[in-house]
Amino acid sequence: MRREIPTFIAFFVGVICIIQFFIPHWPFGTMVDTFSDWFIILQSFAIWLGVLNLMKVSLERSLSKKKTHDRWYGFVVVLSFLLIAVIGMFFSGGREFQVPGSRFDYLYVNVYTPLSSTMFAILAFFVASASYRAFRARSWEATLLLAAAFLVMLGRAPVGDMLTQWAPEGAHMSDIANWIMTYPQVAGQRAIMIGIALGVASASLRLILGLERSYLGGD
Amino acid sequence: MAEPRPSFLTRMMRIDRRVIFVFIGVALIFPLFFSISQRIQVSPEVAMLTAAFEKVPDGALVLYSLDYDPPSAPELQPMAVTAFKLGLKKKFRMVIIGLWPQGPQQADQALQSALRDEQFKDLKLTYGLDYVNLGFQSGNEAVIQKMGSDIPTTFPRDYAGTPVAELPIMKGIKNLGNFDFMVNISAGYPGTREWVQFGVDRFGLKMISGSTAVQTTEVSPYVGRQLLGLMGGMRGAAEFEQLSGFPGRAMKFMVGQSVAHVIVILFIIIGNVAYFATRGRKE
Amino acid sequence: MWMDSPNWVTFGTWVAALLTLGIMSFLYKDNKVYKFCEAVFIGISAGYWFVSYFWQTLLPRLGDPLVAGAKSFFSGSPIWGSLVLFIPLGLGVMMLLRLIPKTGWLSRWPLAFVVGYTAGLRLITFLQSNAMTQLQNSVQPVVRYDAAGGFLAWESFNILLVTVGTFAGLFYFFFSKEHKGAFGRVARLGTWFLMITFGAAFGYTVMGRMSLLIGRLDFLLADWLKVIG
Amino acid sequence: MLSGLACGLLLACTALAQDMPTGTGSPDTAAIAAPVIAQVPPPGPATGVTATDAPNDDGEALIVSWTASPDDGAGLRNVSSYRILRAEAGRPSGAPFDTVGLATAGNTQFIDGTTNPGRDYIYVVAALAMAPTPGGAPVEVSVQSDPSQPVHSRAQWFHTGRLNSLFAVLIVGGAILYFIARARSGKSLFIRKIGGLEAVDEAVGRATEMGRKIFYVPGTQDMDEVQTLAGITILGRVAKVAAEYEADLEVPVARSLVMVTCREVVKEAFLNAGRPDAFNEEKIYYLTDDQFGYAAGIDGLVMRDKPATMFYMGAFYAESLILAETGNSIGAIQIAGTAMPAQLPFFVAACDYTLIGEELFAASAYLSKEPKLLGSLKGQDVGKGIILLTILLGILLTSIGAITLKTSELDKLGWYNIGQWFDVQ
Repeated sequence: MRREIPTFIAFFVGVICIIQFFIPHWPFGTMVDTFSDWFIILQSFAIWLGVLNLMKVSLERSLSKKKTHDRWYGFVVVLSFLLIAVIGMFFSGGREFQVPGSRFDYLYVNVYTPLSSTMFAILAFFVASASYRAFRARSWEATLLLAAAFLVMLGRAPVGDMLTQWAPEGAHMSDIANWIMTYPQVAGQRAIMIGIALGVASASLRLILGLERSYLGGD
Repeated sequence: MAEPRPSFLTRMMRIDRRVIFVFIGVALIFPLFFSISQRIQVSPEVAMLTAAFEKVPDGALVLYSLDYDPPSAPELQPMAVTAFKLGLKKKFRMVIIGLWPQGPQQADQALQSALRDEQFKDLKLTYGLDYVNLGFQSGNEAVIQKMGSDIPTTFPRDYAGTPVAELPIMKGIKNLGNFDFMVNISAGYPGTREWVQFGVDRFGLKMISGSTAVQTTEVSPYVGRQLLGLMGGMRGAAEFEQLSGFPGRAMKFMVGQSVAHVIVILFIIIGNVAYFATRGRKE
Repeated sequence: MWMDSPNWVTFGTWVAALLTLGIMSFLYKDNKVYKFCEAVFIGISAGYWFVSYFWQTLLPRLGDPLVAGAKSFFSGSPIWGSLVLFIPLGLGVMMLLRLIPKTGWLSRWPLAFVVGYTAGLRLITFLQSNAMTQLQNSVQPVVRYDAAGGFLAWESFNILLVTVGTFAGLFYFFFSKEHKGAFGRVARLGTWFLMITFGAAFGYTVMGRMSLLIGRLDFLLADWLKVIG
Repeated sequence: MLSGLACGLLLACTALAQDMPTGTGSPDTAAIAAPVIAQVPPPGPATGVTATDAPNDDGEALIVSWTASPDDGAGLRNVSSYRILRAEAGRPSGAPFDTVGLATAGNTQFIDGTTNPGRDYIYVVAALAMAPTPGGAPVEVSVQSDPSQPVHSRAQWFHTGRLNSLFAVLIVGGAILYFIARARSGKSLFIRKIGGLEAVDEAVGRATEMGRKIFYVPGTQDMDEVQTLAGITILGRVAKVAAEYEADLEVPVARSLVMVTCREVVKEAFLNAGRPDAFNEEKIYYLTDDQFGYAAGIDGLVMRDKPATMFYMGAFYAESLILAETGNSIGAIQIAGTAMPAQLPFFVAACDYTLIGEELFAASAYLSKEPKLLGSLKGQDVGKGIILLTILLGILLTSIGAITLKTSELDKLGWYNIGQWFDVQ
């Protein structure tokens, strides 16, 4: 029973989701709307689980007998969490917690935003180091990767057009870059997308029909 | 004994990534100190966009939907600022919303910095009459759908909690059909694609869009019939600033961006030259 | 408002600037400051989503309707709408039973629900938006004419190129056939197109990524150090 | 303008009214005395208002259409928009019409998506013009049309616009199920090599030799993403290999639902490998739901633990390159797999092996060698074959059409353009 009932639930919910797509009539559409509501509710339950786990792991790390030098960072995690959670739950005007000027918003603007923006921003460095390392003409395939990247990058920078001013109209670097993006690039993209569609369809079908239920674990 | 020092070319093949980081960092920081700006060739999409702006009559009712968050702000904020400057210049009545929770905040900042422009020093803007910020609503494309039929019930209160019925600018605004023009600046979902599918296709909005560079390829097919213009990434923003006569952050940022971009290209060249040179030697 | 006071604004900017530098220090090497910022980031972001989920989802979608249902129950009005909510509530509780080893297996019910919902919705949307739309985009005459009926050789070549590329790419994705002989050669051509696609897409995004960093640098130099205008 | 009045229609001048009150008696045709601004010529009315049931819906919409006012884009050119008004057919006389929406000038159709199935509705369309007043706000001048016949909306039992999707599902699903059934009956199936997966054993083995950890990242998205499920299924196989090699596997995740599932899967894998005692739930833990917070956490972990092998299998966004570059900088073997087209280039550039798109979904079947899963791969191939042939046929037909009609515009190709069968609704 530990696997049969879940398998049936997945089947039932999956089939309803497919049916509502073809039958506009009540009740299928309403059912799927309800399901999506439930899914979001489940997510908001799940985060409790995640946070409890995070607290447990962090505290264990900090309180462990092993005297590692970075054990105190566990406390930092817990305290940061408690700081924003307590402020957001009790001291930021309840449901208006996100309104500019609230204490929660202050933390959001001055702590959360710089951290996430900076993490995103270091991509600028990583994209550079990855380009330098990966775009080498080691093999024919690697050469194609390099050539496409190189031409498109040149075409996107003003310097590309400056270097190709001698070329006739329509054959400047930016035109070449555009050509690569609109034709060969699209061809590869299409093959990938069609492949993905079939992969998703097949995986979904296996999940709905219970042919693949490793996600449920053992008995 | 120490190993023999690797040759210059071998070292060029294995440059420590931190060296590259330094070059990129310097390239991006340095131009920020100067007010040099390069003239850029304007793409047809941005030219269309600026022309579409110009065509909107002064005093028109314009919807601004800012659908992005701080991480995407470097590319998109300059667009928003310039779009607000044009709005102020043309005395648009501006209604601001966001489909992303942080959008309305970004809009507020953008409008404030637009107002700091020399041209608008003496401008007295009245909240609730000249512009309003209706804030964020969750629901993604469903919000657009709902705005198509009834805006006051979709946004019952503004950003600051004032009922919309008390705001003079909202008098007579029933749905999306009431707007003469719309500016959308977006970093992904929900954003330009949804506005086109639900706002333009179903309710006939006249709309222009500013997108992140990454998203531009996805939305560029809409330009023409569904979008009256499109600006993509920092470059699009800089072109827009140049055309609209409000040189700003993007034109300044563009220089650093181009330089850093060229540095990446140079490193790729160095790596390959070294690779080929050393390979030849071994043979 | 309290946070408009200059001291709070300055304090906030300093915190933001130091955190920015702390994360960037990782680029040189892992260090104590980064570890601290990382720990703050994990805690703050987990808390951010925790609070957001509570106020924006749990309360309006579950708490409020249940309270409303309880009120109508006592006033004798119909309560079917809120009775249904006991299902997600139950599933949510089963999820939390994970914490008790003996009842952990009950969390499979909500999991199965999520999996079924995902699979059902994605099955169709992917077939539609990926397969059918791409198929439709691929169906185009490879012989191109201009408005006056004149043959366009270059355009025709381009469409032919996309077609060949799409076909070859799809050949690469065939799993049940060995990539040998003529089939293998076409599949190999497919990988060439895939490589061009990846290279071009990578090259296209490099510039956009640079702008993200400009934003942070601008913050440090203009808002924090105030050395540029 | 005169013709509008001559039609005996209602003329109302209201200053920006939301709901239009109508007079007593026969409310649909009665006139209300206009209080102000006689000097502004009202526009001609819209005519021929009809309402029909919107097709393919759950019965909560009607399509209202009308013939444009003579002053819309022509004549006086002063129509700015149309207001669509609705009332229930059996309402008490004198009950007001409700505004259900506005349509800008130039439109002759409006979809009212707020009807109740089974109730009869009557519609009136008012043409609106803005009249300037001396020294005041412009005032709206409107003229109403004749009311429409009563209609009600109906729900449909089949969405006719999605017949093509139904065929697609039946064909692809049928092919997959057919080959699964065949595989189960013992037919052996050939499956080609998938580079990245051949390397799994080697990568796990290397970690064991070096005495370092293996990190497995099942994407950064939640369970409502099929890629996450594919990533978790692959985790099952990797965990089994890791258990056999006695390697140290760690799974930091970004979603707690994913954490729960991964624990089930890894536990089962260790059991199957005959080492249930070696399973440690704590090795699968949650960091944060946040995209970049998670990336920051993984970066730190990678720098400190220096894992020998890193797997990235699932759905990723911009964090893909942050993770892969950091993994690369410590010299880990990296095997990635994702069906996010935008992130594939970064994994290809920074990882040793990358499963591209569909390969991610094929991986679980490939690794398990279970007949039913292998059968589904064969079914996918048949699906691709059908798509290839359809594209080929379509290109041939449209090209023939193009040559015959001397045009390559799809709209003009008529039946030659079979691409139109695949319109998605």
